[in-house]
Amino acid sequence: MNFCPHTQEDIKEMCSVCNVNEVDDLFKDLPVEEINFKKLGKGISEHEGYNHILDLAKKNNLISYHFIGAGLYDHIIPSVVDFVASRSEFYTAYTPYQPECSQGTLQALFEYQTAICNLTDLEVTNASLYDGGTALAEAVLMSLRITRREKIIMDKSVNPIYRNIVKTYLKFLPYELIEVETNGIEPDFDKIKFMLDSDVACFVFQNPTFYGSVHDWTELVNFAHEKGILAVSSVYPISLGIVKTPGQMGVDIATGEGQSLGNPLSFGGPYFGFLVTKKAYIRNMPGRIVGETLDRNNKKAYVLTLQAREQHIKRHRATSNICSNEGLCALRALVYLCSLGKNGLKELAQINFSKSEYMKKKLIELGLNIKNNATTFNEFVVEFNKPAKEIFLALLSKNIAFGVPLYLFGGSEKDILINITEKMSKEKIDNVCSILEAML
Amino acid sequence: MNFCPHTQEDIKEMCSVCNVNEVDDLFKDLPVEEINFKKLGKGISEHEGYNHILDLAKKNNLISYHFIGAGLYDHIIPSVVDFVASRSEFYTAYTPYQPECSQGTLQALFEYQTAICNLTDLEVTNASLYDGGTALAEAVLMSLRITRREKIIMDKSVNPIYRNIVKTYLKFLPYELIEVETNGIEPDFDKIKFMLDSDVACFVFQNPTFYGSVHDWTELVNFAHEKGILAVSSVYPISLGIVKTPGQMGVDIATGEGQSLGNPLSFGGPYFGFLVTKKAYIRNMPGRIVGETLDRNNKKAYVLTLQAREQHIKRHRATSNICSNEGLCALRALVYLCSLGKNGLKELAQINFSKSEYMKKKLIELGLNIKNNATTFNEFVVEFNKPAKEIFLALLSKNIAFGVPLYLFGGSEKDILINITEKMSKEKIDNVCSILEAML
Amino acid sequence: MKLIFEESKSGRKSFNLPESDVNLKDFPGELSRSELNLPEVSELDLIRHFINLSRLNFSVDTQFYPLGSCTMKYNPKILEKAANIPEFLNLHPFLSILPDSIDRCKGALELISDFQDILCEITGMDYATINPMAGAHGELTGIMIISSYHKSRNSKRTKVIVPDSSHGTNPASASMVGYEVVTIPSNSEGEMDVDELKKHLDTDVAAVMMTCPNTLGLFEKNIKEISDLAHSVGALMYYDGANLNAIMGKVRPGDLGFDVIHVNVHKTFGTPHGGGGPGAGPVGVKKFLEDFLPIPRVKREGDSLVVVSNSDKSIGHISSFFGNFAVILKAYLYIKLLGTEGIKYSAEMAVLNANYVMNRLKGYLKLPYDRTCMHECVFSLSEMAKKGASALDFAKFLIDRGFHPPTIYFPLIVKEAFMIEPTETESKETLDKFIGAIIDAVKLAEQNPVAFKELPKTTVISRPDETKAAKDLVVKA
Amino acid sequence: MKLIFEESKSGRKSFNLPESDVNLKDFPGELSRSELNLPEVSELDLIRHFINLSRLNFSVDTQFYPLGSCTMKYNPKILEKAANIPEFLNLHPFLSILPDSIDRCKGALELISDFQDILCEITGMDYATINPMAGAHGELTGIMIISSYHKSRNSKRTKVIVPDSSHGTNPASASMVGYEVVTIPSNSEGEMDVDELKKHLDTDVAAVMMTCPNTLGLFEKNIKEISDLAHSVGALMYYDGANLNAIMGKVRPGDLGFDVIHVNVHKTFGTPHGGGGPGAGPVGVKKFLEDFLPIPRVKREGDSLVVVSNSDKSIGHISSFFGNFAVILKAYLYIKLLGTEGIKYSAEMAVLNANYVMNRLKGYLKLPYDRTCMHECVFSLSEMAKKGASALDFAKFLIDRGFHPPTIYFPLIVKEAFMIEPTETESKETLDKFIGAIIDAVKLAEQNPVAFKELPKTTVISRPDETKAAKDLVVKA
Repeated sequence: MNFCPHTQEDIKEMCSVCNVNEVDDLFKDLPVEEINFKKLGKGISEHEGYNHILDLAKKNNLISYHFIGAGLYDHIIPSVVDFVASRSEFYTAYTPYQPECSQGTLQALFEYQTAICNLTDLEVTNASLYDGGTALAEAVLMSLRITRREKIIMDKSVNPIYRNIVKTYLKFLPYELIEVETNGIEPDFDKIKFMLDSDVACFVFQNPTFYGSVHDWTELVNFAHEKGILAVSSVYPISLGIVKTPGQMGVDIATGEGQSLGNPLSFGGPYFGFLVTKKAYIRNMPGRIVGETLDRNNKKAYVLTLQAREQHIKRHRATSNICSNEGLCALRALVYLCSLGKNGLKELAQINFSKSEYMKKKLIELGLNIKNNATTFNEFVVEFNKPAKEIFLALLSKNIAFGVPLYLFGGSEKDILINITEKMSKEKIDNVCSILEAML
Repeated sequence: MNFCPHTQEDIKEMCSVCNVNEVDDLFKDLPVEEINFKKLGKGISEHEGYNHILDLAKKNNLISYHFIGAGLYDHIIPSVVDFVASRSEFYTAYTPYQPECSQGTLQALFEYQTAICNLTDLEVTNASLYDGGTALAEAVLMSLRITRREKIIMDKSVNPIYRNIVKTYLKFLPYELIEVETNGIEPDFDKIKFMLDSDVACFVFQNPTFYGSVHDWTELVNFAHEKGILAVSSVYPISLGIVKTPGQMGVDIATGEGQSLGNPLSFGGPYFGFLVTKKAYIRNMPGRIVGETLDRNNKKAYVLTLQAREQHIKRHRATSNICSNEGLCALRALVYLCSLGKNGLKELAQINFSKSEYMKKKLIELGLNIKNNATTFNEFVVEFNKPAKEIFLALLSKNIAFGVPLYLFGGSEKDILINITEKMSKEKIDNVCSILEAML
Repeated sequence: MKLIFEESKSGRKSFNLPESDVNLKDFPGELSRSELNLPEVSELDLIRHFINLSRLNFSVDTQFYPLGSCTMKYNPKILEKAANIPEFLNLHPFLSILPDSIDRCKGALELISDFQDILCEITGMDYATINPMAGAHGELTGIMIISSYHKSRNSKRTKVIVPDSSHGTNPASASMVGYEVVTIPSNSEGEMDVDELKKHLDTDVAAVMMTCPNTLGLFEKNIKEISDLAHSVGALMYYDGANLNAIMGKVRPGDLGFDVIHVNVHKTFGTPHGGGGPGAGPVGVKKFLEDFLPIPRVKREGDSLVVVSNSDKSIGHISSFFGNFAVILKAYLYIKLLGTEGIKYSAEMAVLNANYVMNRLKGYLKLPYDRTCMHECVFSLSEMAKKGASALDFAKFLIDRGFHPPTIYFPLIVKEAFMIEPTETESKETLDKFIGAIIDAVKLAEQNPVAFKELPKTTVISRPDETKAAKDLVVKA
Repeated sequence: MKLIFEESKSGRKSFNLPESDVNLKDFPGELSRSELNLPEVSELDLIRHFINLSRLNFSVDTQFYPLGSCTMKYNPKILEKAANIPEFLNLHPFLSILPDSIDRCKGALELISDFQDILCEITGMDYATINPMAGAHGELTGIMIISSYHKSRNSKRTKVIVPDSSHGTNPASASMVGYEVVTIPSNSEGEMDVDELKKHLDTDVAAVMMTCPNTLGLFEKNIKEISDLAHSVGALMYYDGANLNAIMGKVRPGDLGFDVIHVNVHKTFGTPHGGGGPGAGPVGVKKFLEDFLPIPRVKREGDSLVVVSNSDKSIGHISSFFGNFAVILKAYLYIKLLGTEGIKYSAEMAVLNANYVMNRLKGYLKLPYDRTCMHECVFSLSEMAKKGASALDFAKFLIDRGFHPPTIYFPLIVKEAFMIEPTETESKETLDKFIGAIIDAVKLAEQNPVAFKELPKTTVISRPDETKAAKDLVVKA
């Protein structure tokens, strides 16, 4: 099938207006090439197409429950989120270049910016970036622009995939990236501090760390500031229902993966990244920004602002090449945050924390070692007395995906990163622990 | 959870405006009764509630495919139907009593009325009734009002459930209902004709019949008209893509089950019934009617019209007690019909017919007898040489629901009513036939 | 906007069917239909037409909708999601009666059974059916049950009593079951006049149909006396559940003496109204009426569920299967979400909201029955109408202010009735804005009532000519 | 409309969490956050806020949206339904790399692999990745691949060439990969000036980035010559797929000499734009670039699929997993629906529609490059602007007529550019109405250009002060 409405008469009439005999005459500038389609067959009806996707979906041999987090989390999504995001006027609109016919999107993004600033205790943010990893990379690039320095210090308890993304973004550019080894699985504050000299543009950390540990980075941030170094962090937004914020710690540029705020896992995307900073740095920020103003009748209005930073105006001198962002995912996050509200997000964070503590206790009772030396939020590392892969596969055979074995990221063969959200019931925790008990 | 927004302060303030100390004071007119809830527990969150429904859903031990029709059909529903019907402004609105803020619903229903009239070749219809059975009952009551006669003749090849509904509606009223035995499974035209005397208000038939047979009832309708008798029919709307219409046959009141027009099976409902008649009878018609008019600026507008027939004005002398109808299901039908359009519905009907003919041929090749003596549309009766229940259960054990054994409705022990829609693939037909072959 | 038929162009098409995998056969010509006129439009034009049409409506999701006697409360979004679960959506109801197929629809039957039980618990009844497809259909079913009951006792009764404040469906339903309708006037308190009732109560009376609280939003304080009186002559008490939202969890119709009830699930249990349905009108009865319930019926027998599809005493089928099952599914989930405390709390907040609006407005509008109301309050705008601003004018004024108007001219016993039902899901801020708008309308009525005639000004049409509509009768394109 | 933060009231709540089934523990105070300011609203108020907000937008589903260079075609509804299938929606991407878990996500991997193959087939490439999350991200990825390729050959190249009509993302992406950007002017035909190009082509050039048809909607007739010239100095050809919609199924970038391409799936493959994303920018490369593709990568090995998550030559991660998978799912389904003939037909109709609009309007508006266009046409309103009606004024006029304005002031090389892209999904009737509105605007510009300054009049706001916005910088409540 296709979605073109023209009848044969329409086409005839229109060709005549175009002074051509047939549509192909309009393609006379193109070289004639034979295209031999082998893979893509004949068009099909939507019924067949949907069933084809359904058949593919059924090929995913689903697990019954899982403890996988590692940056992407399985949280409850309120029904209102899908409902709002599926409104025609939101999801089939374009970037709000024409403010008069885009106040819906513009106001929603302004509200989103407000929510993200409030969540992180920082002052300005954009209307979203691609994801948590690229947001961190953009923050690093931003710090290089701001400081005009050329060295980046990155703690190794930052999500290893994010670190890879940062490396990808940097490896074509003349900057030096130094990664600082952890002490066990915790950040080595002394070592980082030692690296912070006046050549450094920024130091990069994550809180909670990839391993789930929560730290207060304030002291290190203050130390960095004394040397003119920016503090760049990545943060898990759900944790901010309860955990000390980047703003409170004095962070200059906070970033994060927005997935957990009302976006389904969807095998990797779409999600969105956020980047929040201090007002002073707004002109160095990448991405679109919505600002408040007045219209010709002095009525409050919202517009895209500071567009002169962007690629469609500034071209190769732009703050980033980003054009389309993840607006609809940001809208989902806004609806999510409004749905939970101030107390709901706090309660959610507390439940995540409490359930995770419960599981830690159960594992300790089994004689296992929790490797985190710090407070954790809803994720932690458990050490087994045998290869983690063995444990993982044994539970997988029971349709349970038991976290992320850390050898996959160069960690110990015996460690597994375990995540617990509000979706995980006590019953399931007890169940998996009793299976483990029998295995150990 | 509940959906009440008030904070404790709101409640306090509002109580004070109401001059009461607490909300319970507003209930002082009520006798105090202790209610002991045992079954209904504490409120739950939407996440738990949804999972509860999901758990129930999973308890339905699904069949893999089926040949069940018998008045309710498994047709493809275009994706646009759900999309339009889930618009807030359609599905959370009320009956369009205030035309200025209901033109969306009103125009859509006017379009629906147009589509149904065009489909049936009749002149006027209402904005929907409950379902096919009650629509038929309302049509019978209508014929009694129009003719002021007291006898109804009903062919027994009308859907037995509809016949039951008609009987339920009539049994409290002083009218005589005579059901005419079929000849085999076909209507006995001579017998019906014989019954049509001048006491008769209407004769009732179904086309295609419950057994799937298509007849031309024109002659009998003309005969009835000569005696002042109304012809009332029930019709399967999808068949009207191809089958001679009630209007062409001169039918006075045509009714039908609207389910097949874009409404999912949903274990019985919601569906909708339609009732279409000649303009002369519009004031005797039950239900809401949308009419076109002009507004104070001479702009075209739609309103509910002829409300004086209805219960909220005419009370016990109303044409029916119906108040809420099935407006959203009627909207679905409209979107469905617009989506298929004139050629699509014809094509759909032809595919249904052709697949059904294919299966008939396959069954005949197996030596089985098709009991219909007439042309069939997409449903027919096949006779086995052993109890139908046995056949049905054998196929059920392979997760195939093989039609409706007619002994359930007082038919032969060996007959099964088989329905084929566009969803049924040749492969499945071949498959079920080869299973049957092995069994016979 | 143009009609979609006017947007049609020959040869266009929105939906594509899968190609047939069998050879197409021609249907016999002599049995074939004439030319079929349905719109031919592309998928985009179809979507644009209907999405833009929808934008011409007011709705609960976009506006406050205080339509008295209609209970336009919020429809939780999770209900829609739940009703779209494929294992219910694609379930054929015939599975409930086909041989050995009951486990193919076990979840659905369990849901029905649980809903019936909970409905009984909330209403104080013993057995229930979900088969009626709307409130009025529930009334019809209920009156049929009552009629069958009397017949089973060889008691020939001919009348049904209703108060003059009743919904039109009450007399209409009674009439469809062949009863003569006797109307009892309301007393000065806005309640059924018990003395008048006594005059008409005799052994010809099959039932007394009551709405409680009644359509004036007032609780019938004599309801137990009325029940006793009715029962004393062998008549049954029918409860029109339209206003159950006001008392659920607080008092149960069954405990007040009612024998049969119906519930409008969209009014009470949060299911959407759909611009005119689908609703559902489940019916509950006391034990002695069980046998008369319609078929098919889901019944618990020991630990398992059975479907009764034949029963001598039953009134028979009033729908093909289990009525509007998917609507009941939503109502069921709604009740489960609320739980016992939420059910009761909702009633309390509905009543608080109505009393708040009543108290804030009674200095501006005439309140014919000045007492504590339940979930709705009814003003009379007759004095305003004398000044030139009718209830209809007020309604149009409110539309321009972004509010759906209250119900007007009902109940019939109040002149220029103006019936406000805020529901429990509206915030004080919304009520305050609405109250402010009405006060503005009152001021306008005093200063310049003629101005109303030009309203509404913000809508696509204004004051359509209803007489012309009824005279010209253009009911299709 | 009020901000949702202004509608907040302490203590209100929309969403209820399931109660915790473990004892709640307090988080350590010294690590705890400060007061959190998020809105506190009921579910109804939340819904009403956002649904009413949505109504302030124009969108494809409600209006014609001929925004040049953005390809706002119809987004089939079935795509949304398909992306909501729970087995994909709830699938954790880590399953693709966890031990022995590949069969847990087999369907997803198969979809990715099939999409990659079909994308290669349509574009004439050999290998593809779906990891880039938007068109510009695809450019970045593509240029990184090119840079890695040159580095692997120890070829130090410092420049990337772009035409002056290019999208801003082209130079910005090249710049982010550390390249110096050289801009080549367009010739009088609206195409890249080949003589100018020759002057700049040397062994310092890493790539030539081209959009074809270019942003003037014109096919670059010298494209093969340009490719040959670039290749002759060892530079690679980069294809910006923004305008692929014009030629898909007719000619393949790979056959024109391009080595790397990206595709904007919302522009070409019917996925919705979401008011600013999510998009997806899958990248295709010729065989010799395979090793440089980003990780993780889905690859067919014999009969089975593998996920490559480590590769020395790869540019590395540019997203955590498979980019915007669910967007790719929609694009995949869209392509499957269209099939080979639909792909080609869509391009043909897109081009027909653009030429129709161009021919109908060229008597009214100045056409700087008067030749057959492809999927879009660019007028210059500079003469109108002299009379007092700028491209911006025309845009506002169209808003009042219910059309989303075309793209204005881009490409930068056309003064007062007015760039119309009708797309293939619009009907002749819609185009005619739009053309009529523009002709009306031309008349108004001639008769009373001042009148434009008051437009638009039908929207909630009109002509917001952008200077004030940039000066005051209020970017949160």
